[in-house]
Amino acid sequence: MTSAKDRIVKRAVQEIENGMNVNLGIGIPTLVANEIPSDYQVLLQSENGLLGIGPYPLETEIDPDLINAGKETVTTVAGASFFDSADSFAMIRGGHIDIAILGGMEVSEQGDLANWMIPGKMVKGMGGAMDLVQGAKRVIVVMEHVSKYGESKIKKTCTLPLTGQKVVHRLITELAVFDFTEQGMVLMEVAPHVTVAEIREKTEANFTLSENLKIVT
Amino acid sequence: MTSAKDRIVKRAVQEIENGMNVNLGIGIPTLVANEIPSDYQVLLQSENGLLGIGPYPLETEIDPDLINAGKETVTTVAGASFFDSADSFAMIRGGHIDIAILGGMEVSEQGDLANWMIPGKMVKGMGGAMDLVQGAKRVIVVMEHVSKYGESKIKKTCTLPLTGQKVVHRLITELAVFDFTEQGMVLMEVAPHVTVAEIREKTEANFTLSENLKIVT
Amino acid sequence: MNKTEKTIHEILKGLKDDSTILVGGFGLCGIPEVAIEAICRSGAKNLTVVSNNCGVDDWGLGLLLANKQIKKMISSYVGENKIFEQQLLSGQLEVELTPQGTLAERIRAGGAGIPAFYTATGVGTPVAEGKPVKVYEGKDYIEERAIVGDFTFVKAWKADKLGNLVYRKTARNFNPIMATAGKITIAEVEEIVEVGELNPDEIHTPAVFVQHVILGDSSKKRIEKRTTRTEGVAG
Amino acid sequence: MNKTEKTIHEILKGLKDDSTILVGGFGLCGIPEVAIEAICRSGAKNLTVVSNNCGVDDWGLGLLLANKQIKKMISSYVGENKIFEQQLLSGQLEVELTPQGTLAERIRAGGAGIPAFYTATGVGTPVAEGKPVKVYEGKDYIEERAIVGDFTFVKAWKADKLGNLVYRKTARNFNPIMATAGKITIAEVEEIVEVGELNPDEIHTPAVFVQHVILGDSSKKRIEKRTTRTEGVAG
Repeated sequence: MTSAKDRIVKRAVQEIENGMNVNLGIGIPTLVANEIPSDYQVLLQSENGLLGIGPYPLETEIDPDLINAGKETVTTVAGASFFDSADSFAMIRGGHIDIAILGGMEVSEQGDLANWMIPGKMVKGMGGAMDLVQGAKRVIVVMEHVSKYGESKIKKTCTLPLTGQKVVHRLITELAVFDFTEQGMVLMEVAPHVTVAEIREKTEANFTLSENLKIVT
Repeated sequence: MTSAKDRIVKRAVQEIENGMNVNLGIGIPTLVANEIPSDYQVLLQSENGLLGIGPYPLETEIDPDLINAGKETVTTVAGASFFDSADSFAMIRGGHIDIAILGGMEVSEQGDLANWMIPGKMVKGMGGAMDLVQGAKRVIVVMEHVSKYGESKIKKTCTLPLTGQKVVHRLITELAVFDFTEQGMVLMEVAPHVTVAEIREKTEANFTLSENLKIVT
Repeated sequence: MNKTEKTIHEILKGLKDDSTILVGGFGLCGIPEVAIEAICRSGAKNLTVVSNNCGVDDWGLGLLLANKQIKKMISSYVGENKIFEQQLLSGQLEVELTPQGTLAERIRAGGAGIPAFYTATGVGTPVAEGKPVKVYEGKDYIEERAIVGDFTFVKAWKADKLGNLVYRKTARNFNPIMATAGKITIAEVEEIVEVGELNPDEIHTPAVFVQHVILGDSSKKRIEKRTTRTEGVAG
Repeated sequence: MNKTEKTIHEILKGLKDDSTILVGGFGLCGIPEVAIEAICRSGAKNLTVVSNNCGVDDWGLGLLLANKQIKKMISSYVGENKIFEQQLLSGQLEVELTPQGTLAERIRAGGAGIPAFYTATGVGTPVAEGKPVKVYEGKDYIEERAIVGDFTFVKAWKADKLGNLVYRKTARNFNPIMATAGKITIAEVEEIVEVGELNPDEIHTPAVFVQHVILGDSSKKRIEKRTTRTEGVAG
């Protein structure tokens, strides 16, 4: 039995098509990079000014001048380019990134996303998340379906301060895949051996079933 | 006896100090470049994306990819850099050019400048002039004092559509040098053998005399 | 992901009448010559063309004018050619004159997802007519709007097959910002190299902005004003 | 015009209490280390510091925090260090959190003479509070204002003596835009070359933006998160 994280990552990578320019957030999204088919030519963007992130360096390749947005040492792939922070966010804000995959704390049935602050806790900042959710052509949120207290993280309305309003295109959890459409939130896929009833039970938000409801593969 | 143009150029070049970054407009201002003392390190900016214009090329040096804002073939000096048009005008608009020297059709006593269109005639466009007059730290206009019909080009109010409102810091003609201050237009220098009376006669605008009125050298 | 596979003619099948196109270059320097000739042959009509200038009578965008394909020009300086003047005076051609820096910034804004910005350029001039004015720290500024194009045609020096671009000298001009502001961007280049051959620190336009790369003919570059000095004269 | 003649200590005599300073870098990558240590020694107080992050406890801007020189931080992500949290909670330190792209664009606008611009980033979030909203083509945008600094401290790879700069890899980050937005810009570099040695097509920051160049010590560059793979593993 694979973990919830593994299942999310396995499903999320299917969003990425050959030739795409992709931004992966910190946490679960970063793990998606390892699962991209090796015959795909995908350029991974890093907000700090790199298009074409490569794998982590060998011990001998480490370069303090070459990090990703998570501040980890990385390498570059052939065809990579460097640019400054204004150009990096021109790329993001201007709609040139095909997909951004981000983690979430809460998603509402309107497609609102909250993933940057918890009132009462030290607020570390939103980094580039608010720019990414507004700018990327497609915003995919990946998160576990319920909190560690068993509460649904998919809400009628977010209780936490927002990162963006009506910005999520697709939500992937270990149990289900939802799309956010003009007609509201739609259940597109259910994980194997999971029932719609179970998903309804674990989801505070209202959703309808897609005409083409499928099993996650 | 030197021509009006020559006298204007000879006076205008005195505005340029060693180490300055300077933008010279088309026409009389371009001629100023040749008079900059050879021991000065001055970087000439060209709106199309060059800081560090050099002299015209030798026949063997001509490069179609290297022109100035007047579309003339040029060369570069050591320490020159190329950039795109947005960066070029970021440099101009952001106040990083020490002096812009431009030609004029009319200047008003408020320091308004008109130099881009004559109603009824084909309008070719303002190019970068409107950006330069707003952005350069210091805007110097060089022009002949009166039109070919003997009319003063220094007006109470410009009759031609403006390039910029209250943008001129200094006006240099073959007869005089004026500054535009909080207290209005002030005559700073008069050309040798020219009287203040003659200048008053040829100047529609009102002006006062500087406490330090000098002879142009 | 080889962006060099389509010919300009195949690409231009997507160019419809009434499109807005952005065309790089300053005067005749750094213009996508091969692409412009192909647009001529494509016959697309009623184009709105955003370009700093409009070529000369028999070269550059002047070819599209002569072919009556342009409905409107958005430029900072035009009229280096007679056909332009004739079409303008006869009402066949519309022109929106924009200060050069404002034009550059509007295009950059279009590519950067900035719908509007404020600038002092043009305050108190005919350029300000009809535009919102706002005061910041006691000074007037006018609001200017972003420009985006259906197609962008740029000229670069080198490209790799992924679409990373490097420009040469002042042929850079409007090209990099226009590359960011087209829904489809076509780069015409003098040399195509393998992926990995360009130094990532020296790439001016990252591949993400470029959809197609075509090879141009570098021999034609025309010079508008050939100015020279003679040996021994420095100025 | 040799911009390498003053020491950082001579330059910092001009840095007054209550100044706003811009400091380049992302995390600990591409930060002006020598300049930061010199600001520490200068003792300038009540500084407003604009920087994407605020260093760690014993390095980078964390040194200024520990020395209680910072009144306010304008950043997109902070709190990688304990001192920051303590000072914030005790009310000694103020923080203005700004989305990273908005921060970058505000700095670029400051350098480019654009007083304000509109962006969708932050609409409907706490970031939008108190900011003017405007609708363009049916979508809401908020107005964001430019940032300029009294002093800017950037880190580049190479400079020539005139102040032209070249950056290396992701150490570029906020440095080029900050260089344009300081009244006085100091570039700390790893190597100083003669004027003419840098290729004009490859210069990232033209000399006009830089007032002083100082030589740094490239041996200290600290790594925040050392992540590696083992031989033979690609991902």
